[in-house]
Amino acid sequence: MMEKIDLSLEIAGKEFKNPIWLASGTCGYGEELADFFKLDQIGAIVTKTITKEPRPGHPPPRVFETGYGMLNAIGLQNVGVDEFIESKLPFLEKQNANLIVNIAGRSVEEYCSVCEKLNDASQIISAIELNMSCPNVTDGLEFSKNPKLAEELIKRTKSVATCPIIAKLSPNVADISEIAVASEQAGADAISLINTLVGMAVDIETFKPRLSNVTGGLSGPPIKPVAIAMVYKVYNSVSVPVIGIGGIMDYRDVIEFMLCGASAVQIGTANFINPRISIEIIESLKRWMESRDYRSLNDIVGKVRA
Amino acid sequence: MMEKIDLSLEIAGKEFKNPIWLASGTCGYGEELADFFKLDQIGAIVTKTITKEPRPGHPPPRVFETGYGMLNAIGLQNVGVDEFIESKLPFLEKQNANLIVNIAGRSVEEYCSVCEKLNDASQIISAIELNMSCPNVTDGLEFSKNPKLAEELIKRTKSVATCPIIAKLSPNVADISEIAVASEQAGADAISLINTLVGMAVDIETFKPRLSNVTGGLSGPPIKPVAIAMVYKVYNSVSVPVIGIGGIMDYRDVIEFMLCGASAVQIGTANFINPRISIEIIESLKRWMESRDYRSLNDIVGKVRA
Amino acid sequence: MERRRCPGKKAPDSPYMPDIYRLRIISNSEAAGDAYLLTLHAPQIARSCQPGNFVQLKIDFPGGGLWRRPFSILDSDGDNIRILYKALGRGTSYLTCFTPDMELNAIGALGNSFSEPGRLDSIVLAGGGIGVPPLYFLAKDLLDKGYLPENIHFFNGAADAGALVFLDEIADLGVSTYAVTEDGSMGIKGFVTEGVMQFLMGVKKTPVKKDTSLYACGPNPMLHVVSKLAEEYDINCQLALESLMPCGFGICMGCAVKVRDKNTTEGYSFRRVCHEGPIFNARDIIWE
Amino acid sequence: MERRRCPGKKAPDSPYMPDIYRLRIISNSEAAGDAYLLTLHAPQIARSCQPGNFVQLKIDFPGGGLWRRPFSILDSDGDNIRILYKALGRGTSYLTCFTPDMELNAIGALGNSFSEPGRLDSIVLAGGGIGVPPLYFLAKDLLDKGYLPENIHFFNGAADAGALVFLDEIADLGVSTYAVTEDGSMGIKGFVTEGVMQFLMGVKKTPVKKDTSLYACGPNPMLHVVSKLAEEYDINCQLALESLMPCGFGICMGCAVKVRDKNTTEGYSFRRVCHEGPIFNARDIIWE
Ligand SMILES: Cc1cc2nc3c(=O)[nH]c(=O)nc-3n(C[C@H](O)[C@H](O)[C@H](O)COP(=O)(O)OP(=O)(O)OC[C@H]3O[C@@H](n4cnc5c(N)ncnc54)[C@H](O)[C@@H]3O)c2cc1C
Ligand SMILES: Cc1cc2nc3c(=O)[nH]c(=O)nc-3n(C[C@H](O)[C@H](O)[C@H](O)COP(=O)(O)OP(=O)(O)OC[C@H]3O[C@@H](n4cnc5c(N)ncnc54)[C@H](O)[C@@H]3O)c2cc1C
Ligand SMILES: Cc1cc2nc3c(=O)[nH]c(=O)nc-3n(C[C@H](O)[C@H](O)[C@H](O)COP(=O)(O)O)c2cc1C
Ligand SMILES: Cc1cc2nc3c(=O)[nH]c(=O)nc-3n(C[C@H](O)[C@H](O)[C@H](O)COP(=O)(O)O)c2cc1C
Ligand code: FES
Ligand code: FES
Repeated sequence: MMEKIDLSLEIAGKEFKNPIWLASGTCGYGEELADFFKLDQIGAIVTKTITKEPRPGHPPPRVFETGYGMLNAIGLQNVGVDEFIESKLPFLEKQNANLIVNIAGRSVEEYCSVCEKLNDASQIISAIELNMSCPNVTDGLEFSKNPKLAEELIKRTKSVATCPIIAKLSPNVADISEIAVASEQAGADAISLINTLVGMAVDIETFKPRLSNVTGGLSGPPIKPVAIAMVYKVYNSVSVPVIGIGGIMDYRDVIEFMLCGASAVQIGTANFINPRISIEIIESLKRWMESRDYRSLNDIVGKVRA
Repeated sequence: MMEKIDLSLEIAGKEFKNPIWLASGTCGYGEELADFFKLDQIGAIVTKTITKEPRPGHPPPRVFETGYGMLNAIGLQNVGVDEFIESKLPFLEKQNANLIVNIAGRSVEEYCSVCEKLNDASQIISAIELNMSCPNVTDGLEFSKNPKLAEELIKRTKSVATCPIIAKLSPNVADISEIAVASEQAGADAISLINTLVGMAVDIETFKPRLSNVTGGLSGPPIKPVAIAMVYKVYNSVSVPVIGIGGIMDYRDVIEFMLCGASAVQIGTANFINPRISIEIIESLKRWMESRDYRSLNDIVGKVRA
Repeated sequence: MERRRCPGKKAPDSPYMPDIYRLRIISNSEAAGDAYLLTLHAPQIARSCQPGNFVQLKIDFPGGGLWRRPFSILDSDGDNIRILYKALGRGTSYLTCFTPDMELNAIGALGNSFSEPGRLDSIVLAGGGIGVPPLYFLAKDLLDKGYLPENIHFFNGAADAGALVFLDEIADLGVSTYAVTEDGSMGIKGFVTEGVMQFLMGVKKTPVKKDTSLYACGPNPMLHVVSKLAEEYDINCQLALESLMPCGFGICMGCAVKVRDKNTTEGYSFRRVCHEGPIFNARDIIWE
Repeated sequence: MERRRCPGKKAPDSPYMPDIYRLRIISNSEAAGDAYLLTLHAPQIARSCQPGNFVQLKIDFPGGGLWRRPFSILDSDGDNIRILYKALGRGTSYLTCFTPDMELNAIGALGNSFSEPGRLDSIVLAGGGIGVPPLYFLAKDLLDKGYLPENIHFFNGAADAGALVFLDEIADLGVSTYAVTEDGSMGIKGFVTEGVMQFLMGVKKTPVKKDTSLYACGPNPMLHVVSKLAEEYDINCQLALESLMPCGFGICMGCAVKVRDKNTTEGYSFRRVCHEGPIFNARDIIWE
């Protein structure tokens, strides 16, 4: 019975075996999670943001638990695109992981130069996701707030990159569909959302912010309702696939996102608590679809009865 | 010892005996909470938004619990300003409650006409709070997203109203300090923030949104880090008093808001779970200040060591 | 619709006001039909509560949950109140783990109460699923007040015999007790409304005319059908409604139900199930 | 800094990988000094874990809490591991309520281990507060490997005598055990670093030169002082660091610590306490 269920989807000609992906910055480059499951079982792994040069990231403290959510200000710590290609890609290739590389830069040029370097490896990269929205560093965020800049960034990277481009948007805006529409018009092959909400916490003993960077990004269950509202809004504004991110902890959350228009989802913070969560979600999603006699994601995506 | 602690503050010449207020829409018109404590004990009660005409509000379901937070789309159900003055004000006056009246309208004119009507009762109203930010009805929200509109609204209401004006801002914007600065320049006597974040949830059994209004406002602990970050940002952009709102559940949360610049705070969703929470917070805040040998709020407000 | 304060809700002759209490658990154990019976030491509430009243319990279950959970009062003796609940979701499931001598934070008693039927009415009580508690309390209260057990007809409905809640205890009151099961495994086959309809048809046929008062509690679709029956047979009918309740004492406007209201331009207004209710006249409710 | 995989962390000769387990609680009870001793049935972890390794426990305490909580492994026998913990916050306080036969969801074993000291070194172990567990495991492991008890000097520090953790059990190992209390209520007066310093001064004065290896675990200010001592006396020193740990197995970069790194333009880089650590060479750490 389960065999009949088709979880696959296609984005700009690339096939994904299922809609359960791992969110950037919450799965490293796959090495550690490979201890817990076979990376080729999930729809895609979106790598931690890669930049042109390596970055050390922010000093500690970088994280703080806020109730049932968390703040982070990692500061895009990463090995840089050259080292990534040299030492991280081969592992991912060997694991047969469906790979999406998330990138950021301080300027359109930096984004483009990372794209160019990744072109050499494009046969094993399913898509590039543009982090237009990291709240913890100055780069990126502007692109997600200003439709004109977003458009320019996407046009330029599209002209350089040989694989599909996914625009990852920030929730810290007045009207996310405005940016989504601009991104689509500029040629984005898909829109993913949301990145973290800007947040802050203070230690009332020491009067010091809980993060060295003062503010950070809020993730986890608290942001789920915000993410769902934004996915719903964007789904009703664009026609490219929408990828839902934010606070997903189980398969029910995934269905909620899909009903509101997400063709696929990314699991973020939940990986920290249960490194096998994505695999468990794939199984539960299948069982749920089976119990409802659904055969493919088309039976669910966008089917909210609003 | 406790007697030496001064919790009072002043906004535009009006005295508030302490910085613990009740947020609009979470305390009705005070009648029900008066069963649980004496209303004159708290710093101020901010009434449920009042509009020119009575409004029935949205059909049910109007609320949904999301983890440790909640969504609401009440739809500004209220008795209208005339009935408010006739049947609600006398009770509040009798209780000796320090009163802030929260108002909204579909146009600047509507806001102004509510202000005018309230002028007759201005001797018992400490301030008018402009709800520029309710995410559940079309009115209001635009004023909080567009600095020009915000400026016009505040200028016009200031010119009509005889009591201080507090501008209550929406968090659903790209840069809240921009609106705060515009509000201050237009003459707002204080800025309060945040109202709820736009959110949504869907019932995966029925495929229907959890709220009849489809989207609603997210409140409670999940939004606290977002509120703190915004209070901190606004505090560093304006010089009028800032009033912090969002997810406060205990006195520690209050101190966190104050360290980031809040001169006073409003308790919202927490009233639903513990109708006596505001009184308990006043007591705990005093005890904490005493333990640290602080005498007044000046020792705390804005003192984060960032 | 008149805005009278119903009995139980701060009636002018009663100084009682809802308050926050830490209530000691006397017992908490399984009852028939998947339900649990919780006895709480709550003297203040016990002495003033009325049928239809409820309490808001704070259940700090793992993983969170912001709101309190509302539960009807099943009955009270001098010092204790009892609650009959089903473990449906996260909070109610966790509630089953509480043991005697632990404490529960509660607000109560909340809500209004039922209006009394005529002295000689046929009194029909219809409880679907976990709708039994307020009606059980009502039945006990009416008996205390001297209403005759033979005039009280308690219809208790569930999916099957195993899910029937508190049936024996109801029968022990001496009232006429009718089991109604969807699968026919016990008593009348069908929804609880089926039983009520049969009864009303029977009453209609009896030569001696008697007024009938109908009281119902259960899921909304059931209450909707009950309302239609009451209209059809033109009898008084009061419903104990349920709703999601962020506060339970009237400050959030979240629990609203749409009722006819001639005083508004719209012809309707929203009332708080927790505060103007949970008991409403069936004819006031606008079903959508 | 070399990036070698430390023992215990998937050494090439061991097929062991961290995994997610549901571990049955064997016992969970108070130990001396405000601490609790938790024994878990965990055969896979018990058979492969090394001193310094830790587990990430999921404690679903009421009111939430998103992350797992990290705890060092105190020791292991064939099938069980033990954990010694203090009830400091919400999670650890709730952990005290778990009773035998309940299960805990755990990920482990995680982290690297200590490098071994020279065969004839003076081995100084300095544990402040709840810093005892990894050092206790190390001491046991060294004894198992034939190191002489008289060469092992265990300094155990706390605010006062009552807060000293696991002192008798350490002494029972046969190693030289030194209590250090801030208020002088037992043993040496001062911070645990005071005791270490006195010892190192003593060693310096002894005619027969012996290498010293220093191992420390405790709050950051303590470890900072220990690092300075190690530098001053030019001895090997390894630290078991603590950090906030959202994941514990290397995917979030949240637990970073700043270490010297000549291979980067900045001269430093951030390492994961959970993955490259928690054991670091003192001289690699950049204190700020
Ligand atoms: C006035 C009133 C009296 C009630 N009396 C009883 C009673 O005597 N016995 C009894 O077993 N139940 C009673 N209920 C229903 C009971 O409150 C819910 O079953 C309970 O709140 C579910 O909580 P949960 O955490 O187990 O469910 P959740 O895990 O939160 O959700 C499970 C289901 O319960 C519903 N639910 C959640 N919160 C509430 C809420 N605050 N009010 C109503 N439904 C909710 C959800 O929509 C969902 O469908 C009453 C409800 C009301 C409004
Ligand atoms: C590698 C490692 C090994 C440890 N071994 C032990 C041990 O053997 N015995 C022991 O008692 N404790 C140990 N700890 C500390 C223990 O993890 C914390 O005491 C625990 O996480 C606090 O949880 P809580 O919910 O009680 O605290 P909370 O209520 O969340 O907070 C209380 C305090 O604990 C701190 N804290 C919260 N979460 C963490 C976390 N994930 N890591 C570190 N600190 C945290 C907070 O900053 C706060 O100051 C270890 C920590 C690490 C990193
Ligand atoms: C610790 C941490 C690091 C993150 N790093 C990145 C990053 O490098 N690039 C990026 O695009 N998003 C990053 N994110 C955002 C996530 O990809 C995701 O958008 C966000 O966390 C919301 O999903 P969640 O609630 O499921 O975690 C990070 C999130 C966390 C918690
Ligand atoms: C049920 C509900 C109704 C609300 N109604 C109003 C309102 O009428 N006017 C208004 O300005 N804010 C309203 N708010 C927003 C609150 O005043 C407050 O800004 C928000 O809830 C955040 O604070 P909290 O997290 O403490 O609840 C409402 C909030 C809730 C939960
Ligand atoms: S539950 Fe809040 S008003 Fe009824
Ligand atoms: S705790 Fe996540 S990388 Fe160390």
